[in-house]
Amino acid sequence: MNKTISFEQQIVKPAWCPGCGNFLILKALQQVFTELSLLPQEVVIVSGIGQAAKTPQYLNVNMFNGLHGRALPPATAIKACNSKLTVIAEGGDGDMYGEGGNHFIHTIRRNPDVTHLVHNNMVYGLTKGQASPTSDIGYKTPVQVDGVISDPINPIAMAISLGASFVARAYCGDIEHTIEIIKKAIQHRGYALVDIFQPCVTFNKVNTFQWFKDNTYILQDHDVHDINKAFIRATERDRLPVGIFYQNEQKETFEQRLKVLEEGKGDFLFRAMNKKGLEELLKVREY
Amino acid sequence: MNKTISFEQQIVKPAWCPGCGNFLILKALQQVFTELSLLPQEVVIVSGIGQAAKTPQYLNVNMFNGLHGRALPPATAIKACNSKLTVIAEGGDGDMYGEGGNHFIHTIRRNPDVTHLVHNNMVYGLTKGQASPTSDIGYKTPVQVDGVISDPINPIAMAISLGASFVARAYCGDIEHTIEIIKKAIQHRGYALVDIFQPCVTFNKVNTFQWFKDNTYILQDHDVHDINKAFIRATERDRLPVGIFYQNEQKETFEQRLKVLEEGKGDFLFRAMNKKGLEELLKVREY
Amino acid sequence: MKRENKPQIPEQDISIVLCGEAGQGIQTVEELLTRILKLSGYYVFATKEYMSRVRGGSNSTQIRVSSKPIQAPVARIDVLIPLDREAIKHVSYYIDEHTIIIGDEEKLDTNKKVINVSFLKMAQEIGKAIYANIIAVGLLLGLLDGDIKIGKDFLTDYFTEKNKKEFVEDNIKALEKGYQEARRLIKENLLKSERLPKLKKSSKVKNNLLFNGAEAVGLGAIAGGCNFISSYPMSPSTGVLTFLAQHAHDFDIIAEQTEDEISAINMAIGAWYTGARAMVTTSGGGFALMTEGLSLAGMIETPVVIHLAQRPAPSTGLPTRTEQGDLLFVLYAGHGEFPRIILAPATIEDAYYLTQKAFNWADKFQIPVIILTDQYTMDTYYNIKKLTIPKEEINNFIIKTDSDYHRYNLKIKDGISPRGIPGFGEGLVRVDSDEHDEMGLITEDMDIRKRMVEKRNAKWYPLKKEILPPTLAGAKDYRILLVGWGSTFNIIKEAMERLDRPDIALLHFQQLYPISEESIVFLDRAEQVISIENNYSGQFSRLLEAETGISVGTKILKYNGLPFYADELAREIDDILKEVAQK
Amino acid sequence: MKRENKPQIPEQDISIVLCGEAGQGIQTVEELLTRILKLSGYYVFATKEYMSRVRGGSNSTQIRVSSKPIQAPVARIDVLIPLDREAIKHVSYYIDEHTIIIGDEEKLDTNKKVINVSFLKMAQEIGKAIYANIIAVGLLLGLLDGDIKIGKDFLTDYFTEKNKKEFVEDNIKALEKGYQEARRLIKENLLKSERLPKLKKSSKVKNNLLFNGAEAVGLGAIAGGCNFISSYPMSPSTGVLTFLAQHAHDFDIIAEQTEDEISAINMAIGAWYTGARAMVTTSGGGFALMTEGLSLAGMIETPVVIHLAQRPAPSTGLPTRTEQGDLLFVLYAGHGEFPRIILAPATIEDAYYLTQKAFNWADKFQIPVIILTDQYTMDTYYNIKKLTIPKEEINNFIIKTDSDYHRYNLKIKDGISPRGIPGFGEGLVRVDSDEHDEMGLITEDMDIRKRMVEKRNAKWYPLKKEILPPTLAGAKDYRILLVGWGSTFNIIKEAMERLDRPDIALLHFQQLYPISEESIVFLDRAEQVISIENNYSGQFSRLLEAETGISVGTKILKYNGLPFYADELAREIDDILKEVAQK
Ligand SMILES: Cc1ncc(C[n+]2csc(CCOP(=O)(O)OP(=O)(O)O)c2C)c(N)n1
Ligand SMILES: Cc1ncc(C[n+]2csc(CCOP(=O)(O)OP(=O)(O)O)c2C)c(N)n1
Ligand code: SF4
Ligand code: SF4
Ligand SMILES: [Mg+2]
Ligand SMILES: [Mg+2]
Repeated sequence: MNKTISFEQQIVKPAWCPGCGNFLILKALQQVFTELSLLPQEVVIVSGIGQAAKTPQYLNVNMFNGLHGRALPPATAIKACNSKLTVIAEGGDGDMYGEGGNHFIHTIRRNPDVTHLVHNNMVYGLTKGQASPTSDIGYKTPVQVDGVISDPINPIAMAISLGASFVARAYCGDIEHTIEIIKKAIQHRGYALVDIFQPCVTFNKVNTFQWFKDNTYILQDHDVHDINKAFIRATERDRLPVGIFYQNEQKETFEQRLKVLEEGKGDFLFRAMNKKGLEELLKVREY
Repeated sequence: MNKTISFEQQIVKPAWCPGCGNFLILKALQQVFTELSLLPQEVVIVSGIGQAAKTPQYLNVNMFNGLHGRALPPATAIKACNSKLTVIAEGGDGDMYGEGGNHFIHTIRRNPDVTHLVHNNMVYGLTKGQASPTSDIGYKTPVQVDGVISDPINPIAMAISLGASFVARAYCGDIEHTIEIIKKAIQHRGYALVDIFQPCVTFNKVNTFQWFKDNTYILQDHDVHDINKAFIRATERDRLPVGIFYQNEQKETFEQRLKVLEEGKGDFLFRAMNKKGLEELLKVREY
Repeated sequence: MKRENKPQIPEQDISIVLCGEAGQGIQTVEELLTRILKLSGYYVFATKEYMSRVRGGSNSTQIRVSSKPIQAPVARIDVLIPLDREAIKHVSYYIDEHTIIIGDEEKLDTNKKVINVSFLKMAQEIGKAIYANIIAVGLLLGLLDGDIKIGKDFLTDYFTEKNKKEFVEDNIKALEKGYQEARRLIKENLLKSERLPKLKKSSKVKNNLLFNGAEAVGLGAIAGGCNFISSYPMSPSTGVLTFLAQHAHDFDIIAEQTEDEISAINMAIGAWYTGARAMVTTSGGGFALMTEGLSLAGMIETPVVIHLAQRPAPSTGLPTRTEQGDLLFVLYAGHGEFPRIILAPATIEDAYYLTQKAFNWADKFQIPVIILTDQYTMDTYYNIKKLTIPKEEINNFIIKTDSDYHRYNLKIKDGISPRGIPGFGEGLVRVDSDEHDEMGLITEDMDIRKRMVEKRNAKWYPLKKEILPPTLAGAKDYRILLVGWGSTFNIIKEAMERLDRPDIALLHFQQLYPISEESIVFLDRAEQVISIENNYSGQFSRLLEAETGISVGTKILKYNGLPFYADELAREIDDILKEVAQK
Repeated sequence: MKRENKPQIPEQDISIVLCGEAGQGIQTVEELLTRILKLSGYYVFATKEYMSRVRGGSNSTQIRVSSKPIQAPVARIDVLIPLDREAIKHVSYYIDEHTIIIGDEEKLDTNKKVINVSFLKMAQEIGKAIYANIIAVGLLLGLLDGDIKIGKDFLTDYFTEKNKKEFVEDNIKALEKGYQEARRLIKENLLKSERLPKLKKSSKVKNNLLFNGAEAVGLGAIAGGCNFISSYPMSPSTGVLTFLAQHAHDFDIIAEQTEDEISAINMAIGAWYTGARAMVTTSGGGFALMTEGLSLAGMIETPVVIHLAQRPAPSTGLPTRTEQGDLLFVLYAGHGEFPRIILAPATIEDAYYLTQKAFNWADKFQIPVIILTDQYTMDTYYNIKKLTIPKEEINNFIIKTDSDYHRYNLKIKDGISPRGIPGFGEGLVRVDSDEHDEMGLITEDMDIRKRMVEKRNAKWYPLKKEILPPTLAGAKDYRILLVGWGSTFNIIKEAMERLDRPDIALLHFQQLYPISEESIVFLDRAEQVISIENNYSGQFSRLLEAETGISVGTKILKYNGLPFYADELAREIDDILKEVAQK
């Protein structure tokens, strides 16, 4: 292990509110990277915009801090172009399930070897407290004055319904468990969703640390390879299971399925231009 | 019944290929409208762009033929503003599950009283034969030269995972059954998905009329109110069930949940401006 | 911009700056103080700058108090209340030898002279640390000779509804305590400064209104008959969504937060299709996602109102800062060619009236109307006079259709075919994003295509007849003409007044497109044109040059994310004029 | 445009039009005929217009055959092959007394004179109805004195791989039969016309290349080192995606069809971030959805290449038609201010070379480069000479980073900080859509903000040094200057040549932004400037006027969805010149 490598970016301090759950996720990530003996230069975190999406700013790794809702497409492309990189897409519930909902669906379909970390605080933090796609019915905010009237999305059930190859939920208050889950997600070869419950201490006065503690439990005695059972567990609402719901280690990744990347031809990015081929292609057009 | 009302638009002829499954859906819709005794002026079909999305052009009803992938948001708004209208959103599999995937998720969350008809031909028809989000792995096209490498979306399972209040599949080759399902979908109060298998005789040489005949069967002995069972049925892949997978008649609609529309205040569109209220609102700003 | 501190003319107002972390309650101090001061008979102005974070960081509010109308920020602090250790550093650029700093000496880390007031200790004496802010309000009230009685009444009203009696009483005590502390400082002669003018109160001011640009746009929307808003939160535009959501019940407004901006604009267009009056509010990045929808509105000739509050870009940029960088984008946004109107409120009053007008014009011409504001507008307020409520009922220009209704009737000369809505009348209302015939059905007839292009663009003519002329302020007989647009009006105006020259005027644009033809006459009369914009490339100058053929000599551009400051701008203009004079 | 049929000069080519339903095989006839004719020693030109449908409707292809280079469509038909009942009606505008119509008399419903050839019956005699198309190829080959031997060889090659021997032989028979039929018609003197010049063959032509604009852009991308394309299908731009997908294996290209255009542009930017060379291909509506991503590229200074094939808008418009209506949108698209380059290929060769250049410039300047084509370009081809393969290896300007790598190094004067990629070297590569410091981390420091704005925009200077000058064709000593851009080059050029005047020239732009300063010199020398654009509002003229300050006198605009026709355009220019002369 490269115990000496620090993943902490020590130049600027996190701009989060004191006590925010994001600090725990940040810490968990540093731990995960160290435990997995990753090199900072070989990790890329792609993020959107939001409080959660600031996380890579505070880590000593490569960062692609792109557009709100749009972390997954660049993450997919980055992994496809350079499969030696460990690629993580990270952002908030609004980012990933609201603005970015379409990429969520289609990235699952592609199954790139990308770890998808969603800080689910059930609220829009950075824009100051509007409802998010995971806010519960009745949740009041300055915009949802009568309380939320749309059903919350269940990202776990949805990912399972799309056949995602790794679907998990964590609660950052249990940092050890969170570390374990994220580690497994990164180790999983293929798309891996970790929906991380993250209390927003400023805006979400309902889903607090205490609430998550009371309303979550660790999934046990569960067959992660049975998709139907996974779905049933995912729809539990009384208390919310955290852990791995579903995993399919057999599913080929996007990179594996991309014939162009096939082994033997060498590093994709450093392949020389096929001038001969181009010449032939032009030649053909004489006929 | 207004048997005399014709829902056929008789000025321009459908621009579809002879033998296309869309003709059957068009016919089914005319029949449904007649059977439900609807008035042309009170039906609005909102569509995107694509072969499927041309359907409202050939019907004698109001039409909002908007953007590719974007039928659901205007449909939601139209129903909210004028709940006397029967509102249908219609388009293809690319339209609704590709470009429009995000609205698919969030419209289900809202549950407006809108019927959502998706002509699922597992291909992009209008743009000449590229893969769609429902094309099977291995399906070859001029763009997917090595065959499709992304898993097809299962819209039924996905809608169920999001708690859609009515989820059904039909096969237009069985026009009577299709009529029955669409009728029930329109009658359902709330969001109703009907994913309609529609052979594209020009570009999809795999999923033909015969293929659908061989690979579908009518769902029977199924409890439409059990969401977990519905999910399990939805994941069947050997032969694909057609029929209603899931229905929840209890779920309140977007319009019902919108406090502003509350009864007693009269027709939303014709409410007079609250000038007194505005005056007061300005007055308050003196303090 | 460069730094120089000699005021050209003696200042006639007091500039107070509060600075501290997000979450320390600066907003409350600002709100209470400005309102009580106004009710006391002063003209007030307030604006703020803040970081894109919820807690911590350094944020500041500038409040100017005067006996005369005052509507712009300055790069000068007369009284500074630093609330945390970072505060003095954060605003140090604006501090000079005349700045009076009042604060908890212990908690500040500075070599500057600080008049020590132990807000926290005093608050704890009353009961709780949170009263410190109210003590600050009291102190400033005392310092400015505000009306303590009005202050107490206001506080009572302000807190009573949601709080216990005891809490209200403690707050009153805190106010009183701060007020007394100010008296003490004055008595002990600790507050003397060359730059604290004596202010006069006026009873005229009492009924003035006080609200910021976000509220003004919201109120204007209500006055314009808005009954539908679909939007996705995005700083600095979210205030308008929040405002309308808050008043949804009273004004029958459907306020929907959408999954993304694409949904927002498409919903709004759908709502207009039924006859509702819908708007979206967004910022540059969100607008980018709406451009396809904008083009849809252009094609199907459905009205739509878009409020775009600009912030520094490209991309995410500086989410909570100000800029005027999206003008040319907005002007040409959307593929294809179709008419649009772009309005940029110059004042709070404008934000109200122009938003109202936006709805009426959108409906009248069946086109998109864009209201271009910015963070500065959203977060700024000052005394304004009474606003009028629309007298007539909304005219939505909607007809009851008959059975052979043709949505895109080509016989109408000005391109504006009567608009029907579904379910109202016997006709069918077909709208189509494809090129369409008069009925709204898809067509590939090249002749119809040509006529439809001409029909859509024919609307330019009637709408050009109603263009708002630019506002001319200053000398009628000018030699030097300043040119500005949108939110900079009051700032440029004050800067100009500070120069106190008989040969200078300001030509300010509230309608950016189409541009009034009168502009040429105004520009032609000037010997020197200086344009002033909050962006890098002088977008409006470029537009103006293109439209009028008259070249803008000098540009003063600011693009660091902050608004112009009247005093600093005055110096900058002065420098330019001096340079020219020397040549 | 108005109709007049007197040709100014005797025509030197033969214009053949095939018209019928989608699915009838017009494409095959076009492809085979043009290639065989070229191999026979002719210059050919082909373009098509078609409806947005898969079967049915009325589509047509125009093929011009000549002894001299020919590269533009005309509004004239010398030989018409109507394949269905609608065909004659569909192209009737272009038919005149000299048009020879050859077809199955029975199946046509017209009062025009038709030379009866029973394609279907003849085909059935051979074996199958589908041979009718090949009979038509044979007929036209015979009519034009094409080389039947070459035709047979070509057909053999063409069909052999995928078909049975018998089928190939039947096709050869059909070709022969058509050819003989033509001989018969000629012999029987049925084909006499005032307007069928005798064409000469040339062996020089044999090695010319024949491919359309879509292929040219695709080939150019390969030559530019493109190894990643992410796009969403959209007419008329899909051809480029298809082309690159087809050749993905040979050229190591990842070709991904995305869920939407937003994903497409964000993937492409992600790919560039790793060091790949990515592009997207789209049309106006898809580009609208990409504008937020465009602004992202501007902010993070990641190169990106965007191909936009224009079609008539607004909104869905006419998906399979042509227009030049998105120029100003593209120029200002994206919120905020950042540099970009806009290229518009004037010829097939240009489409190849400029696409290649787009990749190199994008990488060199770390900016978005947009290639603006249109449906006409995509679907048009004509003989072109050999193209060169890039000699040097791709220079991607990527550095190996060291441990204190700063992505946005401000010390670099021209704004172009060396670009590192993740995993290559010791450094970390941080890119940020927020305003950022040199390391790429979020900042709200106003001074850094200002410097970063200046850094990004500083790139305008180096890239302006490389601007492509416009092309001047025609008289050096012109009095009248035609101005065009992009796809209209050859059309305007032929129109100009038809006028046969010593005082006229064409100034044509392939780089639309930034515009070469030389333009001013060219424009200044003209007495009269006539601009010609395929849009309603004269977008390029407006840009040119704004940039040069020189006003464009007259505009010839076409916006019915069709390209200009050289002969028609010549008449129109002539009319304008006559009008001026009369005044
Ligand atoms: C296109 C676009 N729309 C809106 C925004 C404004 N915005 C920034 S973050 C955010 C939502 C934040 O919520 P979430 O993703 O849940 O992250 P959190 O702050 O809660 O961690 C929004 C709406 C944006 N940056 N870009
Ligand atoms: C923003 C945008 N992108 C792309 C297109 C081009 N386009 C039109 S229809 C279509 C897909 C059609 O497929 P589908 O929705 O499955 O309908 P089908 O034709 O198969 O019925 C596409 C990509 C468009 N009109 N708008
Ligand atoms: S607003 Fe909420 S999510 Fe954001 S930093 Fe504060 S506590 Fe965390
Ligand atoms: S292409 Fe396919 S979907 Fe489209 S009309 Fe033809 S058969 Fe139907
Ligand atoms: Mg959140
Ligand atoms: Mg389809």
